[in-house]
Amino acid sequence: MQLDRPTLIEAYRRMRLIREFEDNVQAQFEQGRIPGFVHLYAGQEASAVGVCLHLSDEDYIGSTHRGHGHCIAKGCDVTGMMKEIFGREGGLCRGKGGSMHIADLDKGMLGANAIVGGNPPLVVGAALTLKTKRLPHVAVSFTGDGGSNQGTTFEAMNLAVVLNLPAIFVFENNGYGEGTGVSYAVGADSIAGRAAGFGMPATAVDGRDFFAVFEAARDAIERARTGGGPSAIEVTCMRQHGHFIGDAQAYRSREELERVRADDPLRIFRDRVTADGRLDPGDLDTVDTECAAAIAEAIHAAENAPVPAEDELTTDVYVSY
Amino acid sequence: MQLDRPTLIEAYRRMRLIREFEDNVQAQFEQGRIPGFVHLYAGQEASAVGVCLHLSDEDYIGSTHRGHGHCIAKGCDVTGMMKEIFGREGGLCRGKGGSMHIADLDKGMLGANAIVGGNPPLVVGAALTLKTKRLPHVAVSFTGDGGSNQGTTFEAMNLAVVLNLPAIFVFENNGYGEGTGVSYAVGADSIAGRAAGFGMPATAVDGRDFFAVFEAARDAIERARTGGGPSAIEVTCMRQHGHFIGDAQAYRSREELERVRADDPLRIFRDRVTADGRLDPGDLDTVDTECAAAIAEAIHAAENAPVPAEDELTTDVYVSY
Amino acid sequence: MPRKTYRQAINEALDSEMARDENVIVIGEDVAGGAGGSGEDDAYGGVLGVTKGLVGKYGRTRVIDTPITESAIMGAAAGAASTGLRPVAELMFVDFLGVCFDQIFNQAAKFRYMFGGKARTPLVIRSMIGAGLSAAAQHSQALHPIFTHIPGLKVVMPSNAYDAKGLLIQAIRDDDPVIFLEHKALYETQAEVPDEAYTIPFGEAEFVTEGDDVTVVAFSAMVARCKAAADTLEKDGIEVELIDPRTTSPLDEDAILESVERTGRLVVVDEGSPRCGLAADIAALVACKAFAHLKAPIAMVTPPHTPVPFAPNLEAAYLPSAERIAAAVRATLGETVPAE
Amino acid sequence: MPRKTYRQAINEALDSEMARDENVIVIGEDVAGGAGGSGEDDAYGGVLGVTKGLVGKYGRTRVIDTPITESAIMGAAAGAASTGLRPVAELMFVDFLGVCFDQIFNQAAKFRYMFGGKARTPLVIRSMIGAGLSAAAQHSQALHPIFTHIPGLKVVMPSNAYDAKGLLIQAIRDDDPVIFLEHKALYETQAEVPDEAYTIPFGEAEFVTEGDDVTVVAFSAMVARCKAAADTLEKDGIEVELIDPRTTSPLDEDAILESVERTGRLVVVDEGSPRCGLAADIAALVACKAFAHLKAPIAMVTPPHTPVPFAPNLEAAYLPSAERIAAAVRATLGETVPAE
Ligand SMILES: Cc1ncc(C[n+]2csc(CCOP(=O)(O)OP(=O)(O)O)c2C)c(N)n1
Ligand SMILES: Cc1ncc(C[n+]2csc(CCOP(=O)(O)OP(=O)(O)O)c2C)c(N)n1
Ligand SMILES: [Mg+2]
Ligand SMILES: [Mg+2]
Repeated sequence: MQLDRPTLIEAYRRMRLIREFEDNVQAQFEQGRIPGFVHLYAGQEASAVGVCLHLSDEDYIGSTHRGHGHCIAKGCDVTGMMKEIFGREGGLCRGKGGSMHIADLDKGMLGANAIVGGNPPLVVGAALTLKTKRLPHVAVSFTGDGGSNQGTTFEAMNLAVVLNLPAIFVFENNGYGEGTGVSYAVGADSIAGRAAGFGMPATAVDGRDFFAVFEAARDAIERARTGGGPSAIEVTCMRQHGHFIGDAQAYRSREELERVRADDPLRIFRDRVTADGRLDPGDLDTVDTECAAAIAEAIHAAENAPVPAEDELTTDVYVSY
Repeated sequence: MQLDRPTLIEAYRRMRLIREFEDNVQAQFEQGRIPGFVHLYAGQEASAVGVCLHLSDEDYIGSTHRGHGHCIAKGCDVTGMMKEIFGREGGLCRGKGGSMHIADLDKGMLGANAIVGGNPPLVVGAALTLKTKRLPHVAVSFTGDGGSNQGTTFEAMNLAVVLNLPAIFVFENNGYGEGTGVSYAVGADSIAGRAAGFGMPATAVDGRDFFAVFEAARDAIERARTGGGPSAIEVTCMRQHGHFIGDAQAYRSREELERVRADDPLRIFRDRVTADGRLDPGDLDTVDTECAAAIAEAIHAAENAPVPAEDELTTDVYVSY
Repeated sequence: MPRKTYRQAINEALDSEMARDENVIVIGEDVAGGAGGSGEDDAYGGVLGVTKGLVGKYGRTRVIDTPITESAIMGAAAGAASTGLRPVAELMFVDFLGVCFDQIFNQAAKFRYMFGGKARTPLVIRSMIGAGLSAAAQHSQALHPIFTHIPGLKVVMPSNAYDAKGLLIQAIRDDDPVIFLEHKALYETQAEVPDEAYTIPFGEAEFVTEGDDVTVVAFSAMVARCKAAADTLEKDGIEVELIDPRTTSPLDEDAILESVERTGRLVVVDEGSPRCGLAADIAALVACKAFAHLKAPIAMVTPPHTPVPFAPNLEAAYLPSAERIAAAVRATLGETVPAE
Repeated sequence: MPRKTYRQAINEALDSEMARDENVIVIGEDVAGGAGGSGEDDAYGGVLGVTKGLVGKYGRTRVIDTPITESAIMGAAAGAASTGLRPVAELMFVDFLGVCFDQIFNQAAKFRYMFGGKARTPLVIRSMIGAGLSAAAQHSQALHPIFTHIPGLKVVMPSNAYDAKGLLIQAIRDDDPVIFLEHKALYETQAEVPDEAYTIPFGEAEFVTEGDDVTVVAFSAMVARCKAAADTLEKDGIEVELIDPRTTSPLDEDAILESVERTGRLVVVDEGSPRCGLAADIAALVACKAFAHLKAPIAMVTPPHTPVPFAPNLEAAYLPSAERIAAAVRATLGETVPAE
């Protein structure tokens, strides 16, 4: 498939922005400047971006505890995100949600979700809205290999098939749910195969390869937009870091950790588009610089933002009460 | 497969006892003598008996709201059951459970269950006990077509595969969950096919045919007993009555209701074993008479049993408190 | 005014709001019935017939039968609510909350707060509560204290047909997640119910009887039992002020406190289990905020700390009876308690 | 006596009971860790290291890692408990109860009653509660009132390492389903903990401090905050009787009532949400059963009726602080409240 230059640049830009964001979040966290639990998306960028590049603000996504990448791929403002992760005023959720609950409904980003298996039913609901209102949009659920075993996820798949909804289930198989390997936790041969058993088209793609994800997502999204119902995509990818920042990762061998670094989807993308001359290394370097600047600015803004006013504690529990 | 005469008689006896039980429960209910909600098993006898004939008291089963048949097939005392359904002293649960909670742990009957999808995880637990204690027994979950869509059921299947447990998932597909047809509610092509996607052997059998169920169950149980792990069996059968006693069944066509009567598994069994001379009609008539007498006695005992003493209200909440 | 049943009142509320706003949908198990069957559509209209007729008027795109899949139902309703629909989801029996509670209490209830005020989740979850039909331990619970405990949820417990209609219309027009609890023993009860739409605001108690001797607070099916007790007591000259707050969250604290300030005595009657229950909640409110006015110990009349038994005689003993309520009122007044 | 952390105390309790009884198993997500991975076994030992080392001693047949599948975990544990094992199942964060509550409250909790006394379900569910680590709305809840509400469950909330060990051993030997709630902010706290096994009976309160002026009741992490408040108040001559009932169900009602009979004043401090919460439960108990002895309004100190916020400053304001507790005590004594 031939992608035009602006699209390629945009793809790279979003992936790089995610990586830059996560690298900086990690550094800030390790300096003790970010509270709570943080799960980094680094290594999985091709998944979020390969899918979300097909989406507009009118399309919905639902995410997980590992949600920064999905947010950025869907167009959320990195400064608002960073302020949120720091727990500051001006954060996307006014500092009340944090890393595990970043959401931006205006961008069609229905929220990170700290409950594994929490988002698939919600995404089915968004798809139900779209179908009921006859809108030509789609709703995408991002779920992990671990989350693929949760009952809520299975139910969501069945209901999406029954109601023939424009929903896409993206299973980011990064090999682990916390410290438990997918080969242990998924009794089936593959997540895609199990999803196919629910009565929807399902494919498995190499998530280190942006283009593979992009194409699989295009087909599934196109099908959903045109009334063809739900699909599943298993995206095999690699988590570059631990489950959360601070995880010693004793459950991974040294060899595996080396392979993770080597199989970096950003490097693979860069090599590919520069090798065949579609982009110059210089174009990409420019993107790198821009992204670094954007994130540096976001960090700066977050550091300097005030904490929420104390009366925020009791606001926004209800619309009215 | 050649079953010996005593086994054939026993199979028929249990099926007939279930039918007789249910016919009488219906009559008593309609006379206003049984409180609560009651779901009849008539029409599905070949499923419970085809499976449970392979089991001893050391094997476990978990059941549903439609549990009378499973109880009887597993050897529960019909008088204790009837007293329970009447809400009387001496009932299997001292009158505190009723039709939807009949249990007899001594018989390996872990309980009817009023939560659809409630029993599969519990049955996985019983199978875990068996595996942990290295006992050569099995645990069978009976679930309906409706219950096959519940998240708890999916989770139970996956966990049974992951832990390689001696669990068998029997899906009694009687075409409906309440008033909703299986073709609507199950997005997959078949329940068995979806179960196979979870990574276990799965077959579909005609549940009007006792012998078909018996053979499929034998294979699955044998596999489980010898460390081969879980299996699923989809048993297609027909509910002779409404979802609960009193259901007008407007969702079923007249033709379908006629077919249900025609496809009676007891009649099919009788025809088959008498046609090929394995049993005499007279043998079966004797069983009919004996079962009718046993149930009449059970009804008589239940009618005449006292209601529970009022202090039973607060006993047996805890072992100690 | 025409007399209608509680069931009819609820059906009318749904009908009127579906007619008024095409974003209102109904979703649940057998809310129509007959999907995928060989017979008629709308064969159920809800397991107890409450949604009967809606599918004929609004079609299957707005009256949506589902598989048995409560997590997906509640999640889909919550997700649809946050993206522009106003779903009325049915949890057939409240006892089933255990298979779908996450989508209610961690998702729908918390969206607005977690997302810093950006989310609106105009979701109504209708569910059936209560004992009295020998439906046993897994089909007879009340569980309203669990919903009441959760910040972000509103909880409605109508005690009669008139309130049911007005409160349900209010719930559907409300922009927050609302748990609407229908008592299964009330469906056949009747009241005067206007044909037109009307709303009853949340957090406004109804004074069922007025009186200066004792304040009695009750919800849902317990209101009628308290009324029966009050009628008996009245014959002995005891004037009960019977308050039906109608919603547990928000709760009309002022109505309760002002009444107790006048009567100095409180009996709270509730069908929920006693520990961390609604009776305790209201008793604690008064013990903290109207202590100075109390002339006698507060009394709570609830079931015992046990599951709901099946046998009808045990179930009858389980539920607070008019007799037990009257006895508690008398005890509060320092009279010798006749029974118990 | 050796000083040990709360985490270590819990680990020792598990270890000693697994050594003692081969029917005791541990099951949950990453209770060992590393299954199906390319690296080491026992890589986690529980997400916060509480079960570390057990798999090395007892093997994967007794320390069972599972997929992310809480309903199946709780159900399997309940089913195993009713067929002869004594499972200790881990619900990593109590906030996850929404995806598995049915197996706990409709199944395990009700077996014995529904089955007329025939079932025994020696199940322990260990779970992590509480705020304070900026884990936000879905990983910081307490939710113990929900478990306490359910007949058939026992609920344990240890406030220190010593109690944690003795109560967990008791829980494992107990024949009923026990919810054992560990506060995530307490894992690093230390106390003197004997190496050998010992049990602490359920329903027996600990008197943390004795005093005649005000009774303060608190559980789990709130006990230390109350102790801090009591220490401050003592300097002003206010003698607080601080009671840690340790289990919410059964509850040592006598200890609380007898204390209030002496002090005439009650402050209940709890980390759970306020509506139908544990503070209300205890306040109501006293308002009903020790009313005559009360000299002042009961005071409850709890978080507000909101989800748990993420931002550390908001989370700090959310939780009852020693200052708020001390102020409540002073208010109960009729003193002018300095802050708030
Ligand atoms: C219901 C629930 N169970 C458990 C957890 C704890 N938990 C958080 S993330 C996680 C692993 C998720 O694995 P996976 O779905 O593969 O996503 P990944 O972390 O690999 O992105 C677990 C077990 C949770 N948050 N929610
Ligand atoms: C969790 C839950 N949801 C819904 C119900 C209500 N209900 C009881 S039986 C039933 C239908 C079950 O259908 P199926 O599993 O096919 O069993 P069948 O009745 O056909 O034997 C439903 C919806 C329930 N008891 N539990
Ligand atoms: Mg993963
Ligand atoms: Mg069925």
